[in-house]
Amino acid sequence: MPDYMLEMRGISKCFPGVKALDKVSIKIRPGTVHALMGENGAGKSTLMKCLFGIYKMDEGEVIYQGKPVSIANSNDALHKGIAMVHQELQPIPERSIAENIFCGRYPLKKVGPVKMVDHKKMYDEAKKLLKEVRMEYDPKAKLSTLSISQMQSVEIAKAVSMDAKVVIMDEPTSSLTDNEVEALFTIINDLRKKGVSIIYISHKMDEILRISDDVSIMRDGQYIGTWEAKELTTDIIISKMVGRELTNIYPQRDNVPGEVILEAKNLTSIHPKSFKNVDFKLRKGEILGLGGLVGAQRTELMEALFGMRHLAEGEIIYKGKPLNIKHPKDAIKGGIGLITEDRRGSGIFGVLSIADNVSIASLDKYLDMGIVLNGKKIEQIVKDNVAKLSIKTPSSKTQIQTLSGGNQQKVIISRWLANDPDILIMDEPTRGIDVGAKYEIYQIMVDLAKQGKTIIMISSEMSELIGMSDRILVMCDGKLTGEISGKEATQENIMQFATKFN
Amino acid sequence: GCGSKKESDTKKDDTKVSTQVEETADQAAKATNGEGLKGKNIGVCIYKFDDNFMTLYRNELQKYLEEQGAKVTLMDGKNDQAEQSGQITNYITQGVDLLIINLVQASAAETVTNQCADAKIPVVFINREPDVKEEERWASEGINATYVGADARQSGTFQGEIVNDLKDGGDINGDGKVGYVMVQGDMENVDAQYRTEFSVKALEDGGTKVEKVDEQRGDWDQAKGQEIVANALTANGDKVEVVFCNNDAMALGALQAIESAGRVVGKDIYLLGVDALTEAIQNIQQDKMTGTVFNDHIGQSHKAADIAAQMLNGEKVESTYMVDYIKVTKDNADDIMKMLQ
Amino acid sequence: MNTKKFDIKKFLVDNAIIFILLLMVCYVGITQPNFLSKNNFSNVSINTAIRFIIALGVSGCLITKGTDLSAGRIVGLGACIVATLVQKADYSDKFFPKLGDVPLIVALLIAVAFCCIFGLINGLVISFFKVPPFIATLGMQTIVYGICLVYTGASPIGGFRSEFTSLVSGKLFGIPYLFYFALIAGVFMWFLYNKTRHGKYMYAIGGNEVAAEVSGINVNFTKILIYTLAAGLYAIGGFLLTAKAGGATVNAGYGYELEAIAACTIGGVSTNGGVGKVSGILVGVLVFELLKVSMQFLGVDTSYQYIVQGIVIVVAVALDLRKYLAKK
Amino acid sequence: MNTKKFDIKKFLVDNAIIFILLLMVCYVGITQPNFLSKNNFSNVSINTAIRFIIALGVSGCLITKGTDLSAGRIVGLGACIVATLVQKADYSDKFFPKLGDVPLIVALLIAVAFCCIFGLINGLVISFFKVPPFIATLGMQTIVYGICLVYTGASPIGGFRSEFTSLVSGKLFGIPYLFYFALIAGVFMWFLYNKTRHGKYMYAIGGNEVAAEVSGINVNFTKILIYTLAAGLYAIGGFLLTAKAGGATVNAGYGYELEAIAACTIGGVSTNGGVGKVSGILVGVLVFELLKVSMQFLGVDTSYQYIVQGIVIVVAVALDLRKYLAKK
Ligand SMILES: Nc1ncnc2c1ncn2[C@@H]1O[C@H](COP(=O)(O)OP(=O)(O)OP(=O)(O)O)[C@@H](O)[C@H]1O
Ligand SMILES: Nc1ncnc2c1ncn2[C@@H]1O[C@H](COP(=O)(O)OP(=O)(O)OP(=O)(O)O)[C@@H](O)[C@H]1O
Ligand SMILES: OC[C@H]1O[C@@H](O)[C@H](O)[C@@H](O)[C@H]1O
Ligand SMILES: [Mg+2]
Ligand SMILES: [Mg+2]
Repeated sequence: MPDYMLEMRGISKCFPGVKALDKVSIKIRPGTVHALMGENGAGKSTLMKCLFGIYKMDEGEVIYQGKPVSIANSNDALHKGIAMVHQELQPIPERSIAENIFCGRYPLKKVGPVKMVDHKKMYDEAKKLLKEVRMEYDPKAKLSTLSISQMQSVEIAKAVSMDAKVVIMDEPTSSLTDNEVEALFTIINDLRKKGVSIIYISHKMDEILRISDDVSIMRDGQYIGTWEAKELTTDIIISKMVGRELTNIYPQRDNVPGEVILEAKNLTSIHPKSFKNVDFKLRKGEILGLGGLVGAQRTELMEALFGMRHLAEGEIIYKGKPLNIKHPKDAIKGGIGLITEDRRGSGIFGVLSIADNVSIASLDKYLDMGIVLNGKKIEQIVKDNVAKLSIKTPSSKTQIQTLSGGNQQKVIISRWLANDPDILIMDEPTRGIDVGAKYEIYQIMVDLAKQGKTIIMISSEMSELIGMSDRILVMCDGKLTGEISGKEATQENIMQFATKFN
Repeated sequence: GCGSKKESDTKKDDTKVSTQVEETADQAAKATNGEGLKGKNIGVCIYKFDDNFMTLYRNELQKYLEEQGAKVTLMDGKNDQAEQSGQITNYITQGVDLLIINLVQASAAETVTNQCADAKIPVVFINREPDVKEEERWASEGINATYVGADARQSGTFQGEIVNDLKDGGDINGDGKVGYVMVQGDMENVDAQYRTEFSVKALEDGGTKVEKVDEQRGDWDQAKGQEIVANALTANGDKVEVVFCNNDAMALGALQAIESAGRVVGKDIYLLGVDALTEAIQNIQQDKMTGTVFNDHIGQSHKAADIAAQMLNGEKVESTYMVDYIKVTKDNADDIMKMLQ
Repeated sequence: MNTKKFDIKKFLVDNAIIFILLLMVCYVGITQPNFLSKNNFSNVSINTAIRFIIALGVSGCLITKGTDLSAGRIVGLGACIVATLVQKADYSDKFFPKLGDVPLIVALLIAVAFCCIFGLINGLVISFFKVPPFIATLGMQTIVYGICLVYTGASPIGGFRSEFTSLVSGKLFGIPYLFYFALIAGVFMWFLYNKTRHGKYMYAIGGNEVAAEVSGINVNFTKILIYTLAAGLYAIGGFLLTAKAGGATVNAGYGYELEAIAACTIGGVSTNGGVGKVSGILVGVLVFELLKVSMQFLGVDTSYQYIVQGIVIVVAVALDLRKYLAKK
Repeated sequence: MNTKKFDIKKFLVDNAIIFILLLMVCYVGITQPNFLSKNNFSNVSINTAIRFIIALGVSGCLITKGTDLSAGRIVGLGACIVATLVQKADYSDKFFPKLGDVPLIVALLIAVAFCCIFGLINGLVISFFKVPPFIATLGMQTIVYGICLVYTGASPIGGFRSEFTSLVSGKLFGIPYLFYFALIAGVFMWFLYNKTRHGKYMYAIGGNEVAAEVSGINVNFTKILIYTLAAGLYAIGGFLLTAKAGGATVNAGYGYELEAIAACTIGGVSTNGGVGKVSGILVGVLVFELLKVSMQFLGVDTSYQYIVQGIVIVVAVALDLRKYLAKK
């Protein structure tokens, strides 16, 4: 057995306008968890996509199990024993859970000369696998009936069931709940014991320090180095990633919540299983955290407030008057903005430029004579935002789909900054965002609050809730189960409310 | 007897044209006493509803049949033989008394005839002529089927003859040969094939030397006619002396192209169509077209209906009836126009 | 029925088109004599059979988010090839005057083989040159037509051996032969779509092509297979069409692709890919065929038939999609 | 040029079709006399103008991931409506025998108004009943055809006032009037697509409809506007087509939608939505028109013209997409 399961040597990859990878080399030991870290756009996903045959590298070589290999496509990678959980979920919503898991390698049985898909075997095995990731779902159910986090669990189940030698996990926990994360870690430990190498990409420091053996760090497409995890601390990792010291994780919160700006009364969804009888108040200049387990219906509640979902009952008093919201445009007109949790599905306009992505929700502001769009004004607002949020992009004309996930998120935040709403709802705003950028986003939240704006932040990260909120509402099973002031909030009391099923 | 003799012999003599017109009108008058159509269900299949000529034809046919008390339903074959075959079976299932069929594909005649014969429904084919052998089979096997139509070759021949009869025989530039552009219908259509072939053949038979300057397919479409002729004139200039169009719609388009190229029909170019649309006749009257050939929808449709009446009366009929095309030039344009009004 | 409790409302909504179809058939059947006759059943089944086979071909393309605009013209090519091979020995206008009596199955196979070449090219162009299926097959539509024109010289072809045309008139146990053709094709495709890897691949590609690709599915190969198989089915369609019409021209099959696509969509094949069932396709085709016959029986004026047909296409799909509209 | 350094290879790849077009024009121009003549320029520009206006209409639908198969038939309806309004007072076959001389602009506006109704319905059906555009407009194609059949009784309509037909033959500064129509339409659409909210909304919807909705765009309204405007442009196309042909039938504009869609795609309008430029559309239309004229000038046999045209459609798009393929 060679020392290294896998070596990538001198890998370079250029995209139009970007050198995404610049002679990157890493070595992965067998039976280890190798964390790959770096800011958004550092090139982590690109490196992995080169390994998995999705991208063709411009130069460099891959040594796998001691032998140089060339990987033509994903199929090739899978056959060689490399599996991958992708950063962007790849669901096939209309097919069953089991078919999603066994996509591309359906179990077969022979009936006479004909090879048929063995459905029974497929469902049985799927059931077993789902159990391992702590999901007791009917494998025959359509994937589309699952939540995002459940879909992510399905993808993990799929990757680990491949019997691979190397499993790449590109931000596998970005949408997972704590419970599911624990299940994942159990699985990872089992794999490690079997001698499987895991390449693990995440922006969550605590996970990295807990699970990994080795940590490699990348910055701006370059390889910085590899260390053993036990030598590292969060601060060291951050400084190596960012290239400078980062003293605080959360900025100083010096906003002062003011008078009530919005009051929601008895909000109840048209769906019986969704939120019901929710009352809450929002204050000017406050950051309101919305906590709870996945499935607590926080997203649904906020989407209803924003006009994306239908209310069966309830009333919204906004700035002293009842507000009738039927469509997002009504909410936006009223001064409410929403950054959705599903970036690709409902956030970015993939083929459009950064400029278009930033300006789309605020075009009314750049009009000359009431009709003509003023290109200069747009360009200016885009430039300001790209600078303010330090978005990494070759130009404002770049298609947003070519940016790294984190940078895409920043562009969407810019969209709402440009729109300048009074209330900004942010659903998991830092999902997939690196620590440096997270800080920038937190800072923006505080700045907005200081300007008298109201922020509602849905977050599944306890520390983020506690670190950023003036006040925290907790939901469980569609009902508001508790309210905690930011100062008093602890993991324990939030959890208590979050699990307060009747 | 309503013309049970073959009338397919091509009339060469132009002076006969006007008597011919009267004859047709005369036949129409006589047929009204046919008892056979009264109260009968007649199914009519048209190969394609938006065909200019067949529209005139079917409207006239419907009117004439209904005047005589028949119950008529028409179906659009959508230029699809399979579709039409389905419609025919539906008619048979419905139990119509007689079918008048403008086949999409003349070659399907055998299959269709057998279907009708099996169901004991007499059938009159119109406009698109089945194979001669097939027609002979009807007679020899005693099948109650017949064809009423016009010989498309004749329409081509007439086009050529009109040119031959011009004082310069079409040779405007006096180089001893006639340069022509041919604008064709869709080539699946026998009318298009025959008109293309026989117009030129008639020219040659008249002793003229011809040169094909361009030949394009315009699918009977006026806009395409314009485009093709505009390009042909640009590319070939004065070499083009005669523009033959397989129908009048394309000729009207061609006229647009000719006029915008600054050329004058009758003076430096000749333009011929087929069908004798009202506008084409007017153009002939005003010297904007050289001539056209009257595709006699009135005569043909009336004849078809009359034969149908005979069949329903149980009379024995011939296997083909031909109605003549009529040349239209400035000489008889007024007469034709009057007849159409 | 299922063990699950029966939801009558859902059942009605899910099968709305089928009920409307039944209603229509009842109405016409009661008001028009001979509509509910054995003859009419056999007419409808003959028409449906051909369209169904063609729609089956198109369905694979649609399920993978593609389309096949060349379908009709390939049907036409198949029709013309078959037509030139099954003419009577003594037919005066014989295309290949010296050709003996080609067995029907050989004629069919030759047509299938030739048509598959064009399907294959469709697949290759779509897979490797990444030309959107709409455009690739639109181009192919024109190309195949041109080839067919060149091949036949635009002359109609007829004079078939009676053993060929009797394929349509012939019956087995009182049911037209064509019915069995369609049955076999339907069962085969059902099996392919539901019981084999190829079928799963097809649905996976339609559902999420990237997912399919990264799961190791050979997307290109699967697509190529789909387009080639489709062309094979069109050829069979062309074969039967020729038998039914008793003749063929370059125009045979013209426009069939649009009807097939519409039928598939009415039958629940989603233009968003990944969804579609063989039984649905049959329903979609039946909607068209029953509508056509009904209108003829009712004596609806032809011009209005177009209007009705257009409205039905739209309404049938609007109706069917209701179930997806479920309010958020 | 830009301040950026000039990338010659990229420039060539990005404009491959244009170069091939130029090459073709040069070849035909050199080998065929009169090809590079003023007359030919004028013919090409007349044909291009009409197709361009229609393609502009379709482009909005394509950019929002839709399509409009009813385009050609709506052109035909517009053509027929105009035709019935601009006949000579003394024409014997006048459609409205008692109608006086309707000013051309009024005739145009009436046609636009009627056609817009159908575009509006397209938009409504697509937006509110969520019928896929392909199906909604396919249904509309049939409906409009039926209506046009009812309206005209399928008889051809001609005998126009010369002021109408001279719209085409007429010239201003030696350039045909039609050219200016197209110019105005092009500039207007360029402005709409690039300088107004509507344009940005359109691209956004094509890019990601859900995101557009969340960004506060009234997606339904925007789509309705797009389909209605498209129909208005088709009506203008029909108006000019009638003037050009000097007559109209129900068949006017038949099949133009496919050509327009192909032209748009060749010109870089993506069938995946969100992408497409007015200049590209012009190039796409020119590819078709120049190809047609060139083939006629070169004397290519009509049957082979189909084959060539089909191949060109596919190749042009394959070529153009190369740039998006940027080696993975
Ligand atoms: N398909 C593409 N086309 C063009 N540029 C790309 C493409 N994919 C990635 N890039 C660029 O390559 C760089 C590296 O991106 P990559 O997705 O690998 O970053 P990452 O380290 O995974 O970031 P994150 O943590 O945000 O996921 C970025 O600058 C990105 O804009
Ligand atoms: N029990 C369930 N079964 C099926 N789908 C569910 C269930 N619970 C939630 N979902 C779906 O999962 C998605 C996410 O759930 P929800 O929005 O309620 O979670 P949340 O509290 O917002 O959590 P987060 O936004 O952190 O994922 C929703 O689309 C919802 O319809
Ligand atoms: O088949 C279509 C053609 O039929 C001809 O008889 C007629 O003259 C043409 O104008 C065209 O309509
Ligand atoms: Mg990444
Ligand atoms: Mg959520």
